[in-house]
Amino acid sequence: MTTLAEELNPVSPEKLVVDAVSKTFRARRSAVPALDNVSLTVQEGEFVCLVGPSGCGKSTLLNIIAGLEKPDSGQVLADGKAVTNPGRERMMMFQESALFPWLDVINNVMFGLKLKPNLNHQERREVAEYYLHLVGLDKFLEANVHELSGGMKQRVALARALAPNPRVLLMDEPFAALDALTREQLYSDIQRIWQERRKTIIFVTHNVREAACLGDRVVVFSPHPGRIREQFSIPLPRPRDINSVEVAQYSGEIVKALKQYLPATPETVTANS
Amino acid sequence: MTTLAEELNPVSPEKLVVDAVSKTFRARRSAVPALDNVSLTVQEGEFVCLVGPSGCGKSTLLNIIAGLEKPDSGQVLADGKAVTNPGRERMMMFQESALFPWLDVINNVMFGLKLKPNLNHQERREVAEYYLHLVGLDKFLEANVHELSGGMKQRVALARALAPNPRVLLMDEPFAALDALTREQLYSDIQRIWQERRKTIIFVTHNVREAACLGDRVVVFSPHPGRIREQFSIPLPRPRDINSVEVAQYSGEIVKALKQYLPATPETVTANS
Amino acid sequence: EKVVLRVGHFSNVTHAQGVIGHGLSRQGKGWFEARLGPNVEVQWFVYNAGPSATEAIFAGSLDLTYVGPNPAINAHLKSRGEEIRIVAGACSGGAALVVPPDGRIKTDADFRGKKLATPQFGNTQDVAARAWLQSKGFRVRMTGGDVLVVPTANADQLPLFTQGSLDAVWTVEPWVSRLVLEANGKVYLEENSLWNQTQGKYVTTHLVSRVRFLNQHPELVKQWIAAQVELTTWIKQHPDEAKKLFNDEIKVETTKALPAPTLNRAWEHLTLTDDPIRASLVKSANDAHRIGFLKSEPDLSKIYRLDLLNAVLREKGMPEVP
Amino acid sequence: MKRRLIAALFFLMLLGIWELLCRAKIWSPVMMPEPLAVGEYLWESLRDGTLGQATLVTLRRLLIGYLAGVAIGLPLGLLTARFKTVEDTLGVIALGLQTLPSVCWVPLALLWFGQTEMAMLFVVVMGSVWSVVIATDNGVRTVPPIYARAARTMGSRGLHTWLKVILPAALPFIVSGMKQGWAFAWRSLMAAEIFVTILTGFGLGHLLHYGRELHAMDQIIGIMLVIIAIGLLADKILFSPWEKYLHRRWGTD
Amino acid sequence: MKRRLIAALFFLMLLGIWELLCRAKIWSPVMMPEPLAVGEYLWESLRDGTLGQATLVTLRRLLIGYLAGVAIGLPLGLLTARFKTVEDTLGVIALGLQTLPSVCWVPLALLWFGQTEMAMLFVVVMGSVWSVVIATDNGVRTVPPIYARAARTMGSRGLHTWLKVILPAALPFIVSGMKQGWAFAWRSLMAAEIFVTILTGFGLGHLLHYGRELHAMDQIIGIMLVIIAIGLLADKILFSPWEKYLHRRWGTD
Ligand SMILES: Nc1ncnc2c1ncn2[C@@H]1O[C@H](COP(=O)(O)OP(=O)(O)OP(=O)(O)O)[C@@H](O)[C@H]1O
Ligand SMILES: Nc1ncnc2c1ncn2[C@@H]1O[C@H](COP(=O)(O)OP(=O)(O)OP(=O)(O)O)[C@@H](O)[C@H]1O
Ligand SMILES: [Mg+2]
Ligand SMILES: [Mg+2]
Repeated sequence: MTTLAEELNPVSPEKLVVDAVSKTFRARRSAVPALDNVSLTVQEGEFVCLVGPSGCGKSTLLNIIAGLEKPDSGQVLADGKAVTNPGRERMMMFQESALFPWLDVINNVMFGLKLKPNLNHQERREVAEYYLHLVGLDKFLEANVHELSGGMKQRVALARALAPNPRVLLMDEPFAALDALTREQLYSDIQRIWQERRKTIIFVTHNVREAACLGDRVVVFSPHPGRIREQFSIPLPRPRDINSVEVAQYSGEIVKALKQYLPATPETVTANS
Repeated sequence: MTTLAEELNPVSPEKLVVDAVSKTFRARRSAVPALDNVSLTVQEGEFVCLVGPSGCGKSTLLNIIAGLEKPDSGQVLADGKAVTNPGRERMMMFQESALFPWLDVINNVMFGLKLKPNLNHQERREVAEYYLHLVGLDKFLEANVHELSGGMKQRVALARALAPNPRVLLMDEPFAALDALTREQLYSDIQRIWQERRKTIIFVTHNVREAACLGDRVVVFSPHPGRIREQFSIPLPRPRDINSVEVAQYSGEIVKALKQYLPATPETVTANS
Repeated sequence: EKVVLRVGHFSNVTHAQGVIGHGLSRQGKGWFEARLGPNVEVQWFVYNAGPSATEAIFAGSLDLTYVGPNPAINAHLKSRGEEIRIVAGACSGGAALVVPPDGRIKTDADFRGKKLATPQFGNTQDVAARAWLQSKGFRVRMTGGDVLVVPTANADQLPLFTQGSLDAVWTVEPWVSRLVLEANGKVYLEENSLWNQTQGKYVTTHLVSRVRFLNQHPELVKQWIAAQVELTTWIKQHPDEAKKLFNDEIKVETTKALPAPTLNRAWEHLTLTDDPIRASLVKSANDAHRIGFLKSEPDLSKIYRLDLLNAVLREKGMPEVP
Repeated sequence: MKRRLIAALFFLMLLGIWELLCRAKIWSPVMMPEPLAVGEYLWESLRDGTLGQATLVTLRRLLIGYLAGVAIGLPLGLLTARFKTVEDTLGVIALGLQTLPSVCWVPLALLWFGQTEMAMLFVVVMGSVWSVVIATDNGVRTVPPIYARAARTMGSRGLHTWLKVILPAALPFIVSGMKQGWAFAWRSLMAAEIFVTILTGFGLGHLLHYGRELHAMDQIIGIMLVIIAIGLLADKILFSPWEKYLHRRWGTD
Repeated sequence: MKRRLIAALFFLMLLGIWELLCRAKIWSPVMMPEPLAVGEYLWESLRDGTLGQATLVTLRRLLIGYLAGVAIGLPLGLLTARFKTVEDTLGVIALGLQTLPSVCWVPLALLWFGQTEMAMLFVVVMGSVWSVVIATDNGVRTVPPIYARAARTMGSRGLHTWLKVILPAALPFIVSGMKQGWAFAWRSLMAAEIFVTILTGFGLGHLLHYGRELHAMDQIIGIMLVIIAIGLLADKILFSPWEKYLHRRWGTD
């Protein structure tokens, strides 16, 4: 049996390998090649950001890593084992919060915990409260989802994703629908939590500045079909400020690279929106 | 009979006088003093911005000027005549677009025109098309409201407000719900249109940078009860860029003044959100 | 100017004068029309239950109708004596209590806890059945009691009786005959055995008139009564022709003629009469009051207007009615 | 394509089993007619005009009563939304009568109007009017006040505002109320026709009733099929276009 | 306070005028009873137990039939939403039968089950089940797929997803479908009771019918009032709490 202490402790090293994954969506008449022979290795505890214009297959790749979709060819290895199904070790966060409106905040966070064996109700509640505290929402345990602001919703979603203590966090544009101010607060929150809980994070975004601010590494995609084009290391110290000159410099570099691959549609990726 | 040419031409000089207006909202138990002895004079063709924290009575003042509400004491003079009812000479634009979802774009713009006598259907349509062209929406005459983005909606609302050729445009935080990029485009649009069509504009906002960028004059309100505290002239040349250093300097000054009047709640007004 | 006379009846043997009159009108050989003259147009309406007919009288959409005694009493009392008058009789007898052949009911005591069907809530047989049950010492309420009286449409009674869902049926011709002939029912009690004070006669059908119409056109009503008296006599003299006329019209109205044995048996158990048999009506009303259908002591002082009938009978040299 | 095929196959099989059960006398003909008998009945009654006439009678009653109901309900709903006094009086009555199954009006209607067309119309009106009143009231109340204010600044006043702003803005609610009113009116008319003989014409309900009286199962099932068809058609013809229009305009769904 | 007063005054006046019109013989007592007579009838029939018993009989029929309808409809709705084949077959049947006024089942029910409790239950079930099927199906289809995906990443599978995610997410639709089913069931039960004698017990509909047979206007109006009261109460007791809960949770309205 896992004890409460174990449950809240950091976990053993591990890494993700995406190995020559391809995926084409076939409709009645058309076939959209979403990913073409994509390979990527993520180290234990690494914070990797994927940027690229709309439709370049970022979400598709994340879904495949999560096990929500199957690749046409290639495979994803987590800890050396092939991923075939979604699992608690790899939690996903979506652009819309996907919180369950029929549950209050704490029960949303406890949803995943209830599916974890070896924990009694009291322990589950404690874990949930711990993570809600981590995201700064101690006061809203019993609130209804619709009573929360957009930023608070994504905080709850983050707590819900963290609660089952996954090794990998897959985040699909989690902050895209928020306003600039709220977003900035969440940048520092996510950096703080990442440092405290040592997760491996794959973070998808449109926003290059965001990627440069958060990632250890930024992976640039190009569309039709989705391919990895370039990778940038961002060796800046943390916590980083999105408005800092250093971040702006890196993001400038990345934007330059991006523009190479998409001469036609410059407005889809913006350096700072 | 007004001809189409006259309809689209600039109008004779005119000004607005707000004379010692007070207004208190009385509910069953409580009484909220919204405006206390507010006086303000606006020149023909002037662009005046009202800034102040939430609840300082900006919307109330605008409603009174529009004739949608009655002051408890004092009066509003338009062209020397007392305002008692809403009228086509003073058009209002709201934060939410207030477009009618049961009409398409062009019919929304024509709604006000249909209430104007002395125009036949063909002329009305031409006027509506002219203004939709002015805001850059020629391609969306027959679109449904829900098919437009937030920025496009406010453009249509602007065209609708301009179409009956009012002398005064009252704008109540028209861009507050938009994202930064869209907002910036609209700043230049509104400046261009203001210069082309020579309207008198009263523009309410939370955003001091926005006020400094748009206004000839910025009027600072303080709440409980709503009072005018200070006025700033912004003698910068147009078109102005919201990211320019000069605008930033003026807005810094205004923020400083604002902070004097509201020590307790600094987050309600931001220099740049 | 033509006067329109709207007349109602049921598709039932107990309304033989109405059915045959309607049939003759349909064939263009109008019995009543011939006797009312060219200025009168007769419109026939077919009802399937007393209340619908009296409703039509209330609503002013019907002038004369053949109807059973209790709906007439009810309508008279509920309208405080202002809407309808009985102007003649039409039919007597024909009601009986029928039980299944399986012998589940042998004596009066066997009715306890059983289901007894009547054609309609508060109609003549319903009142008679409840009154009889009470006289046998059973406690009977409107919707419960020692014996459950279930008002069930005649058409439903037959299948339910055949299935054995009903333990007894108190109904009227031709249904008594159908129960006996088609479902092997046994007549437990002929209702005329209960009417000693009127020599076994009791009213089954009346002719009823709307008060306002009666006041406007008394002469017309009198002519109608005269025609009916002649028709009654004719029917009695020509039973076979009458039965054929009757059955032809029934076939038109209900799409199905009565089988000959049923019609014959039913015909024998009925007496067509122009006498409204006042004494039996009074007793029915008192029974209805005793059982609780009528809240107050029934006041029937104004329900009859028999001077027209008696005038007709006088003119024809027939005995007048009380 | 493949889905359609499977569905068609399923329904054919259903018919087959039904016919078989009847043929094998497992289902007695007084309990269930053969499918062929139903078809025959429908064909016969179509040919001799019974069916067509009954359908016409029923539809005329329904349409007239329903249109009257909507014509009465709409202004009443606007009144309850506009005036507090009307809301407190008529609105309360509407709420109560809305929960009253309109078939309960049948006995009263018969007493008041006799077995006439008016009685039927009354029942249909009572079935539809309250749903329309309540939906209109509700719709008008949910109209964002900003629409009316925007219209006022553009010079709209009084009746113009009601007709050109409030009413169209409340339309989605009104249409769904009208749909409910239709469903209730249709149901109560059927109930009334099945159980009450109306001297001025036989409707579909009467045919259904006579089917029972004659134990003609083919007629019962046949008429039920016709009633289903009419219900589906009414939906397609009366409400689908409106709803599609609203969805397209409002962008709901 | 003032509004209540005006409303109360209005209703008192209404009663007063009604009483006056009756007293002055402008309204005949066969067309409209005096209000006092209605009160008297209600009091009398309450005292002698007729009213109480009839209410019980009706409510028992309604509740049992309705619960059966929901219990059958819910899983069927889930099935039609889950399996294309069920959608193409059962779903089509549900759509058709939903438009069929359930009172049309009365003749069939009487032939199949006789004048028994089963016939009434059958009609009530037919009244409620299709609304529930369609609302459930519709509700499940509108559940944003992201809920199910989020649940899957948290380890939810199969039945757990259906019970803990799909069903609660579809609840607002299901409840409104249940409400519609209730309205239809209530209406068809009343229709059936008014027009058909059931050998196993007299319900409110029967009392209404007997009121007509006896021309007892006080009874007719009295029973109608009782039916309205029950309708309002049912709404308050059965659905209001659910709807309030949903509004609070979902933040709708
Ligand atoms: N379920 C699906 N069926 C068919 N095509 C799909 C499906 N999901 C995605 N696609 C297509 O695959 C391509 C990649 O989609 P994906 O959602 O992964 O892009 P993305 O990079 O996440 O874009 P965005 O930034 O807009 O979210 C797109 O062209 C999209 O249209
Ligand atoms: N209709 C009303 N009834 C009662 N109080 C009102 C009403 N409208 C406004 N108030 C109150 O009057 C005060 C001024 O309101 P107003 O809307 O004019 O402020 P504002 O400056 O526009 O604020 P914001 O920036 O939030 O729009 C507030 O305290 C508000 O609560
Ligand atoms: Mg995506
Ligand atoms: Mg405001």
